[in-house]
Amino acid sequence: MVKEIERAGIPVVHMCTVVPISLTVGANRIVPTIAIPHPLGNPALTMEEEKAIRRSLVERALKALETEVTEQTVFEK
Amino acid sequence: MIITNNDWVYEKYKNYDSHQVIFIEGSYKDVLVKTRDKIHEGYELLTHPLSSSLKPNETPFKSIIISEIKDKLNVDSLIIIENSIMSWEKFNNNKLKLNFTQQIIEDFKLVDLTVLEGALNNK
Amino acid sequence: MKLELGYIYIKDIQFAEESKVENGTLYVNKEKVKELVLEDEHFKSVEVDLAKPGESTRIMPVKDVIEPRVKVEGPGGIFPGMVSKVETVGSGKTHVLKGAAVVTTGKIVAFQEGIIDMTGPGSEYTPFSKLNNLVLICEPVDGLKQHDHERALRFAGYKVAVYLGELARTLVPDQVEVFETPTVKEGLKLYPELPRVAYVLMLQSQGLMHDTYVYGVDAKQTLTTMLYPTEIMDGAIVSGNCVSACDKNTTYHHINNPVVHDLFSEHGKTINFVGVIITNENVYLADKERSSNWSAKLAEFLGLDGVIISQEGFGNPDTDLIMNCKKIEAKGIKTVIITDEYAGRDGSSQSLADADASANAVVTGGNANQVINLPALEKVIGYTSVADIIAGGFSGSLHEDGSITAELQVITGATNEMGFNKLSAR
Amino acid sequence: MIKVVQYINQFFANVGGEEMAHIPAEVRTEVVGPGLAFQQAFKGEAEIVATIVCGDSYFNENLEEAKKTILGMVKEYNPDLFIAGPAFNAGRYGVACGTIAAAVKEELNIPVLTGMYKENPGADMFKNKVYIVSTKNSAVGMKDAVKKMAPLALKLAKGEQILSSAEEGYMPNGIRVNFFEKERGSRRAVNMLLAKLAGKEFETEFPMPDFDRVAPNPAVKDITKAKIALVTSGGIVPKGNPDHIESSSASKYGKYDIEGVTDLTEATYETAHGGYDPVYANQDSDRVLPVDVLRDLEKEGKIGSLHRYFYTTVGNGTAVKSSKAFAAEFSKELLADGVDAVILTST
Repeated sequence: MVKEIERAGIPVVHMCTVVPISLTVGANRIVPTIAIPHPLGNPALTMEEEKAIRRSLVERALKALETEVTEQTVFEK
Repeated sequence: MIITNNDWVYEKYKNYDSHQVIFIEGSYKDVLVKTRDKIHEGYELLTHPLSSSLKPNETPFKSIIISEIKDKLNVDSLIIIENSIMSWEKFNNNKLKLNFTQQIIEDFKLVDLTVLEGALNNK
Repeated sequence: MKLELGYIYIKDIQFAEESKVENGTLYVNKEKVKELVLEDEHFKSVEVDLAKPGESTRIMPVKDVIEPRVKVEGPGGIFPGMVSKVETVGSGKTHVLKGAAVVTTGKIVAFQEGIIDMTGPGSEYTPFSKLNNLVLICEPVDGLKQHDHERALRFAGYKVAVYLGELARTLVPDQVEVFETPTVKEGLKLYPELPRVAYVLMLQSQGLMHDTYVYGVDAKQTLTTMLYPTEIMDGAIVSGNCVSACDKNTTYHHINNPVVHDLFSEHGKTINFVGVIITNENVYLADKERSSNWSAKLAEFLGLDGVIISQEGFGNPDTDLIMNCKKIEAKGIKTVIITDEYAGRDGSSQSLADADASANAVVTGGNANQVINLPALEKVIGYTSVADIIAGGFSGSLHEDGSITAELQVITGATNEMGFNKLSAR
Repeated sequence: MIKVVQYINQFFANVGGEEMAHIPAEVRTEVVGPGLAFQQAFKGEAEIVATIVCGDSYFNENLEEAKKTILGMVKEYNPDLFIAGPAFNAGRYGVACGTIAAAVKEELNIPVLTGMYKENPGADMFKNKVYIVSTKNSAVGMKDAVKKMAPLALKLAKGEQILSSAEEGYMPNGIRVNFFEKERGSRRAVNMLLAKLAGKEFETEFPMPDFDRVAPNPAVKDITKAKIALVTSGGIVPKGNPDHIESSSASKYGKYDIEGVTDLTEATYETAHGGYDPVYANQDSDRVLPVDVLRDLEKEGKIGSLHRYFYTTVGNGTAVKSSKAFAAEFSKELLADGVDAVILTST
């Protein structure tokens, strides 16, 4: 799916838990997330803490979109 | 940990200290789904969830071994379980009518049990 | 290691007072064969029947097919570790009753498949319709456990095949073929320019009815290892696998391994055929990892340029196949894999349970889900009740007139993954 | 006699090259261009009753109208078979052939056949929808193309069984069909290995699922001006799953308006995905689709805007096949809606 969006000419960042699968399906900008049933959350935390984490991950995704890449790149930080 | 819908396996291993046994009152698919959720929690798959040569729409029974303890998500386990569920769905799209005699049911339980025993004895 | 195979061509099979081979006809003393089988106390009775090419005959459920051979010169005997001593075989001379086979049938478990039609559309899909078959229908004693039944039936087949093979001992072969594998050192000297090629033979090894034996050892307890190709021709590998009729490797397939033969035909010309790496297909994922690691390691160690990998069965062995392929390719060694497909009855589903981009050279034995109509035949050898069970659920249906609509997977050897057949799919 | 209608472009109708690519569709009742060769190859079994000629630019720039007009023209002749092209390596012509052939098949229920070079973009787009014969890359291969297309065309028109792609010469269309090769599998494996070792071309009998790569697009210049769209394979849908998206192997994707939505709550959204434990996503769907955070960022001017619609599928990480087609479709919409970048979330 990520490949088709990229193929259409739209820059895309893939936020996903399982980076190796993301690499296999051909994502170029990858942001690793928390866990499969809740990639952008963590039920162990309070709602505020959770949202803060979510925000930092989304900001990392935006940064990835602003970054020129030439090959598959994982944005760990 | 053994996840199974085969009561023969459950009866045989339920009192072993070395293995926890989760009995699923349900189908092969239910065993796969339970295994998948466990893998998502961080358990590692130890035996392959697909039978060999017995197609998923033939045998109604399945026992799968996963790790006793959880760690971080095991990607190989995840890929294998997802492929296995897809494969199960593919075969069940073919929708064959099944009318098992007691003998066939017992033979399927036996084969599942012996494959599992073979795997455990080989450890 | 050098082996001379002497073929005695069998064009007919008949019952007679005396077992012998004369003018291409295999004469069999039925009583002698029965006696041999009944030596095993696990059987209470046995029927022996014949099935020849073109006859209106259906055999089912087939457990194994075995070619009669005899060791004429050189160490050991046929089926070492099983019915002969554990001597390393594969050298000297072996005689073959080409065109004949022993077929064992039996209802070890209630859901067994395996049909050989000697005529009609089904016969085009199985290589065994072209053979003169001696069929054993063995009745176990009451209450015999499936494990013991399987083993007894397996040995009945070997014993009868060896008995028939013995008839060829003093005959003059119609044709002789020589197969020779040099040592690693000699091979490098003889063929310095030729690419070094080996064959990675995957063996089914999962448990009851899904087993293979190498010199008598259950393959699931083996580590990946090497054989000279000619060892296989003397029966070093035998089948204890009775499920999945279409893509199991019978003992006949092993002993006549087509990849071994076709690699030999190029040996010394376009390639240097170094040997056979045998590796198992176990249930434990750690075993799969270890075995495929070892295949790749041996391939590297042998300094190979290319390998052909053949599979047995479907389902979790797809994972072994892809692991072998991926790991060997990662060593810079080129691979071709042989498999078959389960693409659904309409051919539109994903064929394999695993995949990898490095598997870019695939030979397929066809789609085992394709539906075929098998007309009623005049005679059924074996257990007719099995037709009801095949019909009852798994793969097809039995019609009132005795005809069967079924998926190709019920036919013995139909989509063989050693590449025994011409069937393919696109 | 089998009645055939053929579709060709301005070039093959001898109207002209690129300078005439603007001409709208017209019908000729005489046999034109490649039709002559086809007519001959049909050996009296079939007859081309009409040829539709259309400029490549016209077709592609006036897609809906052109399709409608041409379908009308075809219908009028009520043929037993529709042939488009062959288009060889002409990209727009190939896409036109595929488009119109697929439309005739679907809407008029008439058997269709087209032909083109394997790298023609129309091939990938339509080979799973209509039979496309693989041709050479230029019109020099016309004779060869006709030789392959004519017999298959007749079979299609007569409703005969179509054999495997390898036997009939059409491009593999994802439907696996058995057939007997000339050599046994082991020999084919040896031949394939010899070719692979020698670095020669070889053809796998079973192509692995798509592992191709797409080069990354340039970065977004100014994210504070960019319109960002959210897409998820995590199956987030409005509560109650109004479109009844299936939990796995879904036959459709969802497109949902989030105008004015600032937070996904337990009462308003949930997951339709059957591939993971849904408890957490059902409690708070922002855990899969971060609408709340993006609204904040939008308000703060950290992004230009959040696109009005989000798209959702239930794809597993590894199930690429069906989601591929969905994504190809909605990506066109995203592009048309002026979306600058996509955040795709997966579980």
